[in-house]
Amino acid sequence: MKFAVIVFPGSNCDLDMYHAVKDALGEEADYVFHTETSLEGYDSVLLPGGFSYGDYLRCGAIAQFSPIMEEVKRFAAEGKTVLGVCNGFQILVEAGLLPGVLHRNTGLKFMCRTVELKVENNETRFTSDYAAQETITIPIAHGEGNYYCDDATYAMLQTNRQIAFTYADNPNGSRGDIAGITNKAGNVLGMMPHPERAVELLTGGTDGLKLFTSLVKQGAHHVKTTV
Amino acid sequence: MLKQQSEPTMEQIQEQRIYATMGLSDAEYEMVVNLLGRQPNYTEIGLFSVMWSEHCSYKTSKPVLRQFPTTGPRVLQGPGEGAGVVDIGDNQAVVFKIESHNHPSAVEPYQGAATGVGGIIRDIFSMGARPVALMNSLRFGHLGTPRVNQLFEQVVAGIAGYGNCVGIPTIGGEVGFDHSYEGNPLVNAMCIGLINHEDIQKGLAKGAGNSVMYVGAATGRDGIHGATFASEDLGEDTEAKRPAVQVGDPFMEKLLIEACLEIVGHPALVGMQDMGAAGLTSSSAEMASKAGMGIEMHLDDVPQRETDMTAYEMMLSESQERMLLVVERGREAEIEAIVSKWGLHAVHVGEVIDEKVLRLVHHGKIVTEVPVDALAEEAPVYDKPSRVPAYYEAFQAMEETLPVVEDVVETWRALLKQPTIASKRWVYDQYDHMVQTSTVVAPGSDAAVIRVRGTNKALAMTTDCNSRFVYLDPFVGGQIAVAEAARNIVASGATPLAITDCLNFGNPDKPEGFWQLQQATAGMAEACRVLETPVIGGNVSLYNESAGKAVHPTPVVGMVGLHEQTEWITTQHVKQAGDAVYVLGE
Amino acid sequence: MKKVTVAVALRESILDPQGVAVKGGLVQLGFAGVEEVRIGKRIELLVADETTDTMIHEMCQKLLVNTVMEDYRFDVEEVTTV
Amino acid sequence: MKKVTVAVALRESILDPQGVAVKGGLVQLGFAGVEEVRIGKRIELLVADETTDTMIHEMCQKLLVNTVMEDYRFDVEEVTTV
Ligand SMILES: Nc1ncnc2c1ncn2[C@@H]1O[C@H](COP(=O)(O)OP(=O)(O)O)[C@@H](O)[C@H]1O
Repeated sequence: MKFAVIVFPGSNCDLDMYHAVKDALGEEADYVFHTETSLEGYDSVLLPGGFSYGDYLRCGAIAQFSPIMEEVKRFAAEGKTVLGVCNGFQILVEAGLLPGVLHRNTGLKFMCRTVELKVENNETRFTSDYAAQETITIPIAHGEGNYYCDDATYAMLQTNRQIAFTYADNPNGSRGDIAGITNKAGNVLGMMPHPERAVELLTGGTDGLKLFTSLVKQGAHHVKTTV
Repeated sequence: MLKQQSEPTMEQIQEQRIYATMGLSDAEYEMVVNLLGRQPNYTEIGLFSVMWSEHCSYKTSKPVLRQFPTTGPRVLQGPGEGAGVVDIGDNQAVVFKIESHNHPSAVEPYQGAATGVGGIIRDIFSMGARPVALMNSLRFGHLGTPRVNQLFEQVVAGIAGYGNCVGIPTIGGEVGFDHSYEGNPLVNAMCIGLINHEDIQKGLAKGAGNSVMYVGAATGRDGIHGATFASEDLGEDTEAKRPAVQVGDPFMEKLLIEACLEIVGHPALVGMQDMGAAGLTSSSAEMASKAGMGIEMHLDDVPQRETDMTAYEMMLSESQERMLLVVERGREAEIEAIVSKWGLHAVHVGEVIDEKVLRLVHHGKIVTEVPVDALAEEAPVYDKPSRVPAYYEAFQAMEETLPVVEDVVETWRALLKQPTIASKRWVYDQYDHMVQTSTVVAPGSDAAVIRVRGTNKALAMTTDCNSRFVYLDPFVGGQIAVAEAARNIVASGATPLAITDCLNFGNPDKPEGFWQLQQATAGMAEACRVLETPVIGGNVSLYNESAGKAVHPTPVVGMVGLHEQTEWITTQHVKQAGDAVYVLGE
Repeated sequence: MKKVTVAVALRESILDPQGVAVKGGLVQLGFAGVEEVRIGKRIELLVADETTDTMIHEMCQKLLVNTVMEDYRFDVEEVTTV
Repeated sequence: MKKVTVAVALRESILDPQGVAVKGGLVQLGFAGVEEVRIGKRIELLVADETTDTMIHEMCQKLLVNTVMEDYRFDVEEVTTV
């Protein structure tokens, strides 16, 4: 399976994503620059963390207008998988591919630590290798990861089972302890925690690996059924 | 129409001793006159004042720095370039350096700390190395007053804000609290990079006719010392007080890192240096002087953020996130193509010339012409008088006593409550210490460890200095600083390689202060020789005083060690009940 | 030239943790009469004379403001170029 | 009650990296007529009627504004409590 790791000006977890896919997962990956306009030949798109355009104004606000984002929208509309982590999540939200918004942590500080997540829905294309309600340990590193949406949206997220991960101990004030959500179709996932930082025993555990293995399995399945 | 600039004339500079407001002595002014064979104009005397400042010339500290061992079988680059370089095998090397940003942080703690981080990162990637880790060493007065609390919070936030945004993990450091830092906090930042041997850059302006190119943020009036402008003698120039605060732009820095590292190894690149203290002046003069060449610069072409900037202002600006490149003539477009991919521009601002002078052209006129060696090499060096302080003699005369501990548990608790000893989690929680996914030992252990991706090696790093020891006995305290760093490295399972140091001291013009500097560095030098950890670079920050009182002498040691195998990495944490505890040593 | 000043504020219904912290800070400083603090952005734009209000609304809605959580208002002033 | 609106702006000659990035974003979006963008803060305070202008200045200088880098201005409006 071939992954595209999008590089925006200011992305800084692009390398981590790339190595997670290449080294830990053993799949193919390319860096795709924000000025590109085609995702031809890729099976899945990864929007990495970092500080696109410095995260000045609002996180992800400027990056949503990069030329590649039009193509990411088209790619998602085709039903292919798109994963946005941290800044990638913020970009997906700003671009309207996922509902809601991410604002300042209630503690007002950037926080970098390892937290426990609950897999709320293991029937998504990103979580199928996890057990239902499995508790996993994944690093977070953000200053604006406080997920907010209005009541109607929150009800919709619940009804459609779009909440993929929640925090066991809410670190940032997110509504409903939300750590990660999918779109209604289930092919776009945004999450603040960094699964790509948890794919090796030496550097932070391996609890993030199953997200990527789920993607690969589902991706293979998806490709077969659509041929 | 050009605004009439009201700069003092050559005569006024001499008669009104305007050089003195810039920090030059009468004798130094005479030296400049002799070197030039004439009176310097305003821009020229400005260039000398910054290049001959302690910060750039080490005129006071050179004699003490000579004590340090600087070579060793693994040292590829000792002091003198942006940062030192140490071989770690497999054609790879580690590049590191520490630097202070004490005074800017006292004025504006967030931006001061942030720009300190930005500056040290540029020192690393201007060598051609990929920055892979950041460390820091901080000192404040005792927590509890609004001012100290705010300094502490804002400095930490500034370090976090910059490091997190550029995507370099901040993986360790130290924080100490003591009255002596009340009015003068210390903010030292260290950056560590990785490089392949063939990529090591030297900041050399070689080859007459080659292009001098400017990359990065536009130049503003930031960082020009307000004091030189404040003088009423300057006449009708009523422009509002010029702010000295530099604002960091980590996003720009991230783009610069990627652009510059992509240029490294490009055959058209001749040399590269960051514009640090004294910005355009030091980068151009040093690159030319080291190469035995000169540079002619066209100031009208320098990207400017503000209008009507004078030559003096442009040359002395300390705007952040700027790099100076020397590029083979005729191949500028190749470099511009890479730089513009990252949304930046490489702007032609001058040429390398055969005459060993720095020549500045502004509005079609030569406004400055000074020998580059005079600026970069020929600053005076002083042997300052030194005297044993009375406090030290008093301490030496005291009987040694051992404190009596009545209640071990209570004493233990009281000690753990001391902010200097307590957990620093509040600090390092704010630093992204995992980005780049190579952090093996995160903050919280003795030394931090990152693996060298693609190999089975790892690097351990630590910053240490117990300034109370240094105050009580500078020689022994200096030794202890190096030894503590070495113990932290060894405890992580690594072999110490080398150190970088930041000498934070008070006013060296006071003989007692200079004595502290001499003694501490002598102690450090001896420890470095014994432990075979040469000094490959560092920084000197003197005049750390407030209300006439100096901070404790604080020679911070940043040490890096090598794990040949990641299996050897150990952490300080207790692992399981029942494990035996041993004490090694005396 | 026109100078556009955009005031961006968090929607009433959204908690403003920074405002809460600043209020706490002011009260601690002895300003007991402070009831509420809300922190927003003030964006100043210098734009060409041709820029219409519709265009400014577009700038706001597309980039300057996240309408999921923020409201905005703007003023326009003519300025003479120096 | 009084509503105080404080406008905080970076001093003219201080670099505003946010403004530069936002300007770039607007131009990229096709708003070529944007010359300059500066980003500041807009702080709204609800304060007791007794609050004097001197007190507001004090709040600004002590906490709300970083006077090393920023300038400020404020307006006061009477509001009736609900
Ligand atoms: N300014 C700082 N930045 C990052 N990490 C820090 C800082 N200060 C302390 N730490 C981390 O906190 C841990 C404990 O620090 P410290 O109390 O100084 O312990 P020690 O005396 O064992 O060095 C260390 O891992 C250190 O790297």
